[in-house]
Amino acid sequence: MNRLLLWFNQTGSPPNFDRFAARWTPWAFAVAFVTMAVGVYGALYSVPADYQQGESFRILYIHVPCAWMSLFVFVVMAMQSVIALVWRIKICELLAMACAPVGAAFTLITLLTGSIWGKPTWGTWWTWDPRLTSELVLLFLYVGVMGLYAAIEDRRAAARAAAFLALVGVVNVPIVHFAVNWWNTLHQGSTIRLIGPSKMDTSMLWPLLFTVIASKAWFIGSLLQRARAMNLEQESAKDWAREADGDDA
Amino acid sequence: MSNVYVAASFAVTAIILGWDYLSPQLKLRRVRRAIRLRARRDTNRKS
Amino acid sequence: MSAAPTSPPLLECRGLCFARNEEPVFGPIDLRVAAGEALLVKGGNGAGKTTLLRVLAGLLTPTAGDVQAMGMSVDAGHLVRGCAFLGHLHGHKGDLTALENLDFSAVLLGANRDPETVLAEVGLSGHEDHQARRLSAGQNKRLALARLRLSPAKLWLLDEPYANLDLDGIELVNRLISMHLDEGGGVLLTTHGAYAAPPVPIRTLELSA
Amino acid sequence: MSAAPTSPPLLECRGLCFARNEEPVFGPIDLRVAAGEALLVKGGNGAGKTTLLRVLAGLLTPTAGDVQAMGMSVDAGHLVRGCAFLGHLHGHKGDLTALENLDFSAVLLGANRDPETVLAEVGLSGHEDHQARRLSAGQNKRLALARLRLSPAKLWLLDEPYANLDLDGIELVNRLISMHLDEGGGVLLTTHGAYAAPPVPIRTLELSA
Amino acid sequence: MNAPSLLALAKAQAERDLRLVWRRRGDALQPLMFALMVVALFPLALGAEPGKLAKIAPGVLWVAVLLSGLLTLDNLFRSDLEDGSLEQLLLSRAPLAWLIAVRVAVHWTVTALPLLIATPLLAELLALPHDLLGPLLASLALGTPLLSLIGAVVAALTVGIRRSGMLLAVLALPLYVPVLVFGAGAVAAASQGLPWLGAIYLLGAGLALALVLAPLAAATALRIALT
Amino acid sequence: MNAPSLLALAKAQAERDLRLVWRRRGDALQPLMFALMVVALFPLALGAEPGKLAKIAPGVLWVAVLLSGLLTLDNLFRSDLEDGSLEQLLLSRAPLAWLIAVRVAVHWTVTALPLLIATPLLAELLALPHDLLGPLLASLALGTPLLSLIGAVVAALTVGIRRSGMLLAVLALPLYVPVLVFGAGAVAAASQGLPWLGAIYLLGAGLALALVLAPLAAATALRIALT
Ligand code: HEM
Ligand SMILES: Nc1ncnc2c1ncn2[C@@H]1O[C@H](COP(=O)(O)OP(=O)(O)OP(=O)(O)O)[C@@H](O)[C@H]1O
Ligand SMILES: Nc1ncnc2c1ncn2[C@@H]1O[C@H](COP(=O)(O)OP(=O)(O)OP(=O)(O)O)[C@@H](O)[C@H]1O
Ligand SMILES: [Mg+2]
Ligand SMILES: [Mg+2]
Repeated sequence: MNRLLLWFNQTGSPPNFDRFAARWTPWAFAVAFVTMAVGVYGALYSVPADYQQGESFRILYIHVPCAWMSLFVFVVMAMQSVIALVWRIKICELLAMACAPVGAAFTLITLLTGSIWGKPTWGTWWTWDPRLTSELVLLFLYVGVMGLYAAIEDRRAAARAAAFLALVGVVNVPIVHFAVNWWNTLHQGSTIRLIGPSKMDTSMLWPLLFTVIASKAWFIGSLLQRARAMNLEQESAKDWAREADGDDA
Repeated sequence: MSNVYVAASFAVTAIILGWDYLSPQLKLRRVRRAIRLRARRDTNRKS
Repeated sequence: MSAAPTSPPLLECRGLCFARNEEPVFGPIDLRVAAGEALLVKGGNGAGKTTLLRVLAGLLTPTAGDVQAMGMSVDAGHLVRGCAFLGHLHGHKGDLTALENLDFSAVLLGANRDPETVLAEVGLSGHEDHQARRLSAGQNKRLALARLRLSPAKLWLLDEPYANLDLDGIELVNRLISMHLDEGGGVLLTTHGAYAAPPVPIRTLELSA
Repeated sequence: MSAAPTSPPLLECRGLCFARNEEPVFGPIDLRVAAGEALLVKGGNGAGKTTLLRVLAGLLTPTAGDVQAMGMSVDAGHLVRGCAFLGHLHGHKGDLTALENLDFSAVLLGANRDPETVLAEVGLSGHEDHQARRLSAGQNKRLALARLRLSPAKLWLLDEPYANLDLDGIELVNRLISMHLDEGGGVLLTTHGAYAAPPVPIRTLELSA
Repeated sequence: MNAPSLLALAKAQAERDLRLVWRRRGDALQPLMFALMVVALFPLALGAEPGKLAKIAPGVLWVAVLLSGLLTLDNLFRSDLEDGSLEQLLLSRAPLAWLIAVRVAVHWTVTALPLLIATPLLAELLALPHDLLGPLLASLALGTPLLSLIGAVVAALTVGIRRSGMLLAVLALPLYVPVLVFGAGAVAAASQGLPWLGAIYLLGAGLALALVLAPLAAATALRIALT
Repeated sequence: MNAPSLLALAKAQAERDLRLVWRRRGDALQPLMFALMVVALFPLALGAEPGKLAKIAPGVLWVAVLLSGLLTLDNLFRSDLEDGSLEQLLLSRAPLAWLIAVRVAVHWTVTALPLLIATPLLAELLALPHDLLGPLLASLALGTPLLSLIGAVVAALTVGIRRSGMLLAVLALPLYVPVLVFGAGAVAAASQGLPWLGAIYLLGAGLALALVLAPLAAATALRIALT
């Protein structure tokens, strides 16, 4: 265990992380942009309109991946938080905190595209149904984590306090996910499976596959980028930061 | 007509992701400038 | 003094550094307080005395180095539980009377002295039933000193115990410290060096801004 | 000193008494501070120095007697507007930087000195851009002293100006007071007498608890 | 002892207050978040039926705005008291009422204006009929500054009391009632197709009056509270 | 260094906290006053029609209780932080979670219990049908301690932040939502003649869980916030 920790601390040391992030961020975004382009093309032009919902069903191709990400990112944040709290690894604190704004962005997209989609299909922008409500609560939780992190002066203490909140808040994730099963709601139940038999036709499924990959790659890119900026800001007095800055400035 | 909804949601997504992409880059640039200014001040003080 | 020189140190730290958001506040410090010893930390305004004391108590996490207090290592999760700490804040409720405050501290600390006599010792007799909020700056300080006297702790961490006290009060602090050392306790105290130092054999640590 | 002895007193009071809920805090006091004069109020902890100062500034209403400041009488509705007051609280915002705090004070007080030079005078150069909250106890005190220097007020009311300051800081307070007296101002200051008194011709008032 | 001009004073004070807000810009969003959450709590507590919600929407929105304003009120003078700035202000030669007016203006801009801007969104969440948005916005635009001004007087009165958050609420609410009655009343009238401009005019008149009187009253209250 | 017994500690802590409340007994009434006023504001904002009021009564009551609890939360640890008592507590040998549990119990007794007792009165003001009073009281009796316990964790986490009142609200409300949904849901179900005990059982289970976990979590949060 101890050796593992040591290894983690070494490869995860601030200068190493900076190099790592600088190296991989462009790749992650490259993958994201390409798959997104393909996926969006498929969604907008290649797939035929749905016989029930018409054109508006194309919103699915962004709504669903972003909705999945909104939950996934919170889980990642909670896992990083555990590591940050138990082993006090600095990079994990940064990564956990960098998750919050990305996750909040995905949650916001889910909420907005969902309500835009709701207007033509349900006839209203918003209702207080369990899934929508719990997703809104998820946004509040993200905002809360960001707010707490911003409100505390000492960066490391702030990260630990906010990580604790993320841990407490993670109970909301299963609520969002299972809301459609536990209560009867307006919102669609689980219909889509990327692996195995799905209730959706495969010919309509493939753009979704691309946008799902795109959202994952985007998350990685954005996470690295944010964590790198935070890392550099906190270490700005150190020598390596000056040298690293000299390299590409 | 429902194209409006599709366009709106794609636009919203583009805006939010654009913010998500740009804001850390702006922050990185700001941090870099601060580091450089500080380094310059330090060298000035030493010399 | 009365303690055997072989007793384990009450407080020991090696290579202790502290930085606030990457700005170093004090450099690597080694110090040791054994039973029967007092250590005086001296330094001008902003030298980092308060910060050092909070790090030693575990209320701030050091950037490097380690602290051992009463045989246990101190870090963020592990405060120096069972030490007596006197900070810039008094640590008693303004709405309770002097005696009520001490009564609570007595239970919390597991004291074996009587609050009322201790109050008299620090020169607050007659003020037992006054709310702490109504005491003057110096009287409040004396109330905090009474808590020290009450505490069964071996290790005392005192931040500027002399501030706000008149000549009589300074005398009182010195008396308390001597008694504590005689009973085999250890004291670490800070002062900015403008006046007063305890009249006991003492070692000094200089901090500079 | 430089002021003519016939100038009207900056502060004068006769038969001043103050009681809190019928408990007298200080007896009838007569005092006078003329231009170029300093008056040192001495007293142990709880003697009533802080209380006296607040009564003189109009922040507390006396039970008997009257106060005249700069030719106007002071009572509950009429504070001594235009005096410079240094209390136990610093009076600047922790969230603003040292310089921002002084800049605001400069406008508020109608100062005719430059905040930045004054900051340097009190030994805070290099801390201009630090938030006041991040300054240590002594540095905060120095910032409050800077405001005094900025103020065009003739009359200074200072409550324990020496507290929390190191030797250097005490020196600074004394220098500020001498300069102010030379410019024809008047100063009333309190201390519990444990140390330090200004090195100027001074009259003393003893308060006893 | 050259007294600074009123304009220079106002500028310095506004700059200082805005800077303080900026330093804690996280806090500035919080009244908005609070109102959003109160608005969200109601459908959750009532069970959501659009028809039922729409009926209570104007009332809930007004109450949410009022409460969120109420909760920020305590900050108006308290932090200045705690660090001694208020003493310094009282003992300076600057006209107190004028400084208070500036401060209330900044406070309203920072806490109420964002709420006003977000009102259409909040209204949508409560399914407020669209033709009521106009009256709602008008009543809030006139009502919130009035609330801030009245609140300032009460905040000044209670500033000497520690942890007065609740007491402040208890004292301010009775004074807020008329504003609420006319404000929410205007919207309610509009929803029933009745003339609603009368209530708005009344609010306007009240605002004009308060603009002149409230800063003076608050200055007096501050002096009373602190001496 | 004889460690004091848990019981003696609990007694001393409870006595101290109750005494502090007693010294400011005016403050202790304020949550009640606040809830009363929120309840009173609604008829004013909505225009009083008994039928309309009765329908929203359970929701309004729950929201009023929840908000008034929220507003007293900040005091739970803050005043102890400001005068340094909290440092002393952390540095003593006494078990922190246990002291926190005692403190939350006192806090609930002082702020929520009077509300619970006044609920029949408030319900009457909102014309709540009498047969709903039982479910309402049951849901509040189980829900309010749950709210206090959850709130304690958040209050501990934010205690290091000055003027965190609003931030506290923003952090706590999302965690309060499930309690509100089940609590108000039970009453709503009862009003439609549906079975409502299920929600009550869930609240009870949540309370049992929180009774064990929340003090520990709050103690951890306090240590995180203060070191
Ligand atoms: C504001 C409104 C909406 C919100 C907040 C929202 C939220 C969500 C969330 C959180 C998920 C992911 C659930 C999970 O992974 O467990 C999801 C999935 C989904 N949503 Fe929405 N949604 C909204 C509106 C809509 C609308 C209007 C439709 C279409 C009629 C829709 C269709 C879907 C579909 C098909 C899925 C995938 C379900 C699956 O997992 O198979 N959503 N939504
Ligand atoms: N919360 C804080 N955040 C950032 N910097 C701080 C903070 N508190 C203190 N400092 C800085 O750390 C340095 C040491 O402060 P500290 O309070 O330890 O000094 P001190 O030796 O106790 O001085 P004094 O005698 O004036 O009390 C100072 O330069 C101060 O500006
Ligand atoms: N707010 C108050 N209410 C009631 N009594 C008070 C209050 N403040 C101070 N006192 C009492 O008045 C007396 C004088 O207090 P004061 O603060 O003026 O003393 P001081 O001379 O400034 O002492 P120190 O040197 O300790 O600051 C004290 O005995 C104190 O107990
Ligand atoms: Mg200090
Ligand atoms: Mg005093």
